[in-house]
Amino acid sequence: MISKKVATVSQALQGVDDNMTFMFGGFGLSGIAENAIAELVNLGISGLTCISNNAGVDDFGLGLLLQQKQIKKMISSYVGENDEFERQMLSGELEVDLIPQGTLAERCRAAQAGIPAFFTPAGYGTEVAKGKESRDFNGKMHLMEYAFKADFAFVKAWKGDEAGNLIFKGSARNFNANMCGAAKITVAEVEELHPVGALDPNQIHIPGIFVQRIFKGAHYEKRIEQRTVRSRD
Amino acid sequence: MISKKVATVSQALQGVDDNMTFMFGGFGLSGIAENAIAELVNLGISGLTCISNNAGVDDFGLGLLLQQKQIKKMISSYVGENDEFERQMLSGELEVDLIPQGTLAERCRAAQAGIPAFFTPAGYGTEVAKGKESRDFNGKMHLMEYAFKADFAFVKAWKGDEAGNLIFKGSARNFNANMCGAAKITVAEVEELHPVGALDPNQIHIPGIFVQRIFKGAHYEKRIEQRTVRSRD
Amino acid sequence: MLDKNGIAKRIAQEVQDGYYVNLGIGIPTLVANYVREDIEVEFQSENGVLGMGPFPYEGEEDPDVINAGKQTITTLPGASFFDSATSFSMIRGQHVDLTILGAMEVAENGDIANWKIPGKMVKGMGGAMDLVASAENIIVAMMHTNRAGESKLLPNCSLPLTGVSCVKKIVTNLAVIEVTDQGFKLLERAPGVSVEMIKKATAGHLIVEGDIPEMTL
Amino acid sequence: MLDKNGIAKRIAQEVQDGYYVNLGIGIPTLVANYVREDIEVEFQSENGVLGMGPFPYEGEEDPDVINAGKQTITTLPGASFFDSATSFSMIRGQHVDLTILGAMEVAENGDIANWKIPGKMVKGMGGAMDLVASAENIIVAMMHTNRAGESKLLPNCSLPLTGVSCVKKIVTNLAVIEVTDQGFKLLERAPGVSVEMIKKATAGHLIVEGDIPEMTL
Repeated sequence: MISKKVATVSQALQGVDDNMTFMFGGFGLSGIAENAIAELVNLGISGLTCISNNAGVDDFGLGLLLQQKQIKKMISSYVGENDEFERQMLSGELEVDLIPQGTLAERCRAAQAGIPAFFTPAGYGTEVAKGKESRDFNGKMHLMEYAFKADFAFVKAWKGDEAGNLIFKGSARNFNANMCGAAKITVAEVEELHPVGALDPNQIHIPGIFVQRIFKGAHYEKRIEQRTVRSRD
Repeated sequence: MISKKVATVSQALQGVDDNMTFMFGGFGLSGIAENAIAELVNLGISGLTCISNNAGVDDFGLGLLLQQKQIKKMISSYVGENDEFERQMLSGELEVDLIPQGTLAERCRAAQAGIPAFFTPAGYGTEVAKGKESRDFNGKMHLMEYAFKADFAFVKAWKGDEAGNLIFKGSARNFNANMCGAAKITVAEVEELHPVGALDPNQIHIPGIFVQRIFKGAHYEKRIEQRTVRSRD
Repeated sequence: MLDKNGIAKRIAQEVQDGYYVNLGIGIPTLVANYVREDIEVEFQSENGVLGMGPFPYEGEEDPDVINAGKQTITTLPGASFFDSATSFSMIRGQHVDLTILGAMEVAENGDIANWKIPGKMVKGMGGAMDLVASAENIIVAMMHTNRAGESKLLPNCSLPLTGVSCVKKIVTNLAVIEVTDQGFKLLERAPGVSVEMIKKATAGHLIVEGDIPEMTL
Repeated sequence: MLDKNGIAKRIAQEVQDGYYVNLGIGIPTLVANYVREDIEVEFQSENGVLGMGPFPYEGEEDPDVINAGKQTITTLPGASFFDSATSFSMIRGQHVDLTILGAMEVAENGDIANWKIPGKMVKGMGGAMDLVASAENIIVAMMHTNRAGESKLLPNCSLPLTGVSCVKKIVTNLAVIEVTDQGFKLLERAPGVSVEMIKKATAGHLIVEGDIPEMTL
C-alpha cells in the first residue's frame, strides 16, 4: 500500500505558492476544506486563482482568503452570500469568471479523467458562450468546454485511510469527489483517518490513486449556512 | 418513492424488439445480466446491435445470442474468447466494431451524462481514428468520440431496492455502472432486492433515477472464466 | 389573483406520478408542499441529493445534508447522495422529468433571464443554465410583473439570458401561459383575474383563443 | 539470454516506490512476482480494481473479483473497486505511473502494434489503446524476435498500430533498449548475449554507444 498520510496541515500544503491555481471542494459551507483554508490564510500567499462553486461567507470558508485579499480570481457558479466578494468584484479588485454549475463540475471531472474537452448545451446563446466554440449535435447547440488545470485541489472527506481512499458523507460529497485527481496535487483532509483495511473496498467513493496527501483535520466547525427546521407538532 | 420494481424478467423486457440497440454490462462473464440474456434468447428477437465490452463465450453470456444468430453487430473492445464469434465475423455474417475499452466506457458515461461528444487520445494514429475528427490539445492529438445511443441497457447489480438504487460487488461493477441511464430504458437485475430504506443513501453506486425497471434474477450461475488459484503452502 | 403559495399550488398540479423534479429557490421550493399525496414524486437537489424530504426537526440539523439553497434538509427512504458531476449527469442527461424555477424575464420564444442584472446583481447562475439548457419540461414560477409594475413576459428579454427557447410553461399570480411558436398562449386565469388584466400585464404577444377558464386550485 | 521470468525480473527493477502500475496480459503479469519487497507498489486492473493481490487460495475464488485477464484474484488492504469509466479516468488522466505491456512489433519511433493480425487474429484492443495513448511511462515486455525468428524491433511497424510514438523502453530476452529520437538505443545486454547478437536480431536502427553493460538480475 502506498501511504499518502502526512501528519500536519502544514506538511499537506508543502509547495503552495503565490499565483497558483487551486481547486476547493464544498457547496456553500458544506464539505469545505476548513483546515487547508485556515492554513492558506496563515501562509498569506496571494495572487491565487480559486476554482470553487461558491466563495464562502464574509467570515468563513473562502471568505477568509478574500478578506485578506489573497485571491486574484474566482471561478465559480454562485457567489451570492458574500458582501466582501461583491465589493471586490464591483471595484475590479477581483476577477470573476462565473460558469454554469454543471459545467464547473464536468470540467473538474474532465481534468480528473484526462478528457481535454467536451460538449455541453449549458450556456449556449448566453454571455457564457462568448468566445467559445459551438456546435450542433442531434439538432441542439452545444458549447465546447475545456478541462480545468490546477496546481492543488483541496478536498474534505468524512472518512479516509492511509492509502488515500475517501468516503464522503451526505451532500458534502459535492465537488470534493470530482476535484480529486483534477489538480497536480490533491490534498484531502478528513474527519476520521483509518488504518488501511478498515474501509470496505466496495464502498470507497474516491480511490487513493487520485489523492497525493491525506491528513486528519485538527478541528471542524462545519458551520450551517441556512438552518431550517420544522416544528415537532 | 418512485417504484421501479417488476416481478419477472419478461415484464422487465417489455418492448424489446428486432433491430434494436442494446447495451450489456459485464467484463468477460463477470457481472453479466444472465437473466436478461436468457430471456432475450427465449424471445428470439434478432438483428440486434450489442454494445458490450466482450462477447461472452461459446455457451454462455452473449455467446448464447450469437449461437442463435440474433446479433447483427457487436460493438466491443475485446472478443477473444469465442469461436462462434470469430467464425461469424470472418465469414462476414457479423458486423464488428472494435473500439478502445476506455473509449467504450466513456461513450457510455457520456450518454448517461448528456455529453454528446468528448475528446480522448486513445486510438489516435491507428485504424480506430479512421473517419474521426482529430484535434490537438496541449500538444497532443485527440479523437472526438460520440455518446452511444441505445434502446435498452441490461445491467446486473448485487443489491438493489425498489427505487432502483443499485450497489455492485467487487469488479462486477465494471460497465454496469456506466450503462445505467445510457439507454432509453435501463433494466437492472439484482441478486438481492431490498425494500426502500434498507440501503444506506451514502453507499448507493447508482441512484434509481438512472434505472427504469428492476427485478430479482431467478438464478445466477456466475461462471468463472479463468479460475486461477495458489496453493496453500 | 394568486399569492406565492397559490402559484406553487397551481404548479403542483403539473407534477405527475413518477416524476423526478428539480425545484429552484423561492416559489418553486413551495411546490413540494402541494404535490398530491396519492402520487410518487422524488425531488432532486443539484448539490447531490435525490429523494429530499422535509426540513429536519429542531436539533436534528446535519451540516452534511443540505439542499441547493444551502438549507438543512432530511431525506426520505430510497434517497441517495452523489457528487456534483453525477448530479448534472441527471440534469444534462435528461433524467430529471420536470424543472421548476423562477425568472426575472421570459420572452415570447421561451428565452429566460434569471441570473444577472448588470451592474446590480451578479450572484451567478448556479445550476440554472444547465437546467434550462437540458430540461425537456421547464415551468417558470414568477409574479407576472416586477416591483415597478412592469411586465416580466416580454417580446424579448432585456437582461442577460440564462437560456434560449427553453421555457414551456409559465405560472404567475395572474395566469397559466404556454409558450408556443406563435407566442404566449393564455391557458387559464387566476381566480378573479380577467383576460383584460392579463393582457395589460403582458408586454409580449398574448394569444387568447376562445373562452379562458379560471384555474381550479 | 532471458526466459519470460527473466524479462519480468529485469522489468521489476524499473518499478519504483510509490508507483501505481498497470500490467498487461502475459509476461507483464509475471512482473508482480519480482517487485522488491521493501517498496510500496499498487497494481491497477482496468476492469476496476486498485490494489490487486495474489490469486486466491483454492475454494476462495470469487466470480465478482477478477482481473483484466478474467482471472480470479484477491485484493490487498487499501484496495478499492470502481466502474470502467473511473478506471480509465485513472489511465487517461495519467494517474497510473507505469504501464507494462506486451507487443508484436515496436518501431524505432516508439510506435507499437499488439492487437491485430489482419485476417488472422482480431480479438480486439481491449484497454491497450487507451493505455499506450495516455501513459507517460510505457515499458514493452516481449521476445526480441517472433516464432519465425524475425525481429520485432522494426524501422516501421507492419501490423496495425495500437499507438504512435509512445513506447519509452523495451525489455526483451536479449536486451534493454531505450526508444530515443534517433532510434533504439541499447542500454543493457542479457546475460551471455553479445552486442553482435542483439544487432542481428534488431531490424530497426540500433544505437550502440560505448561499452554496453550486462544486466544485473
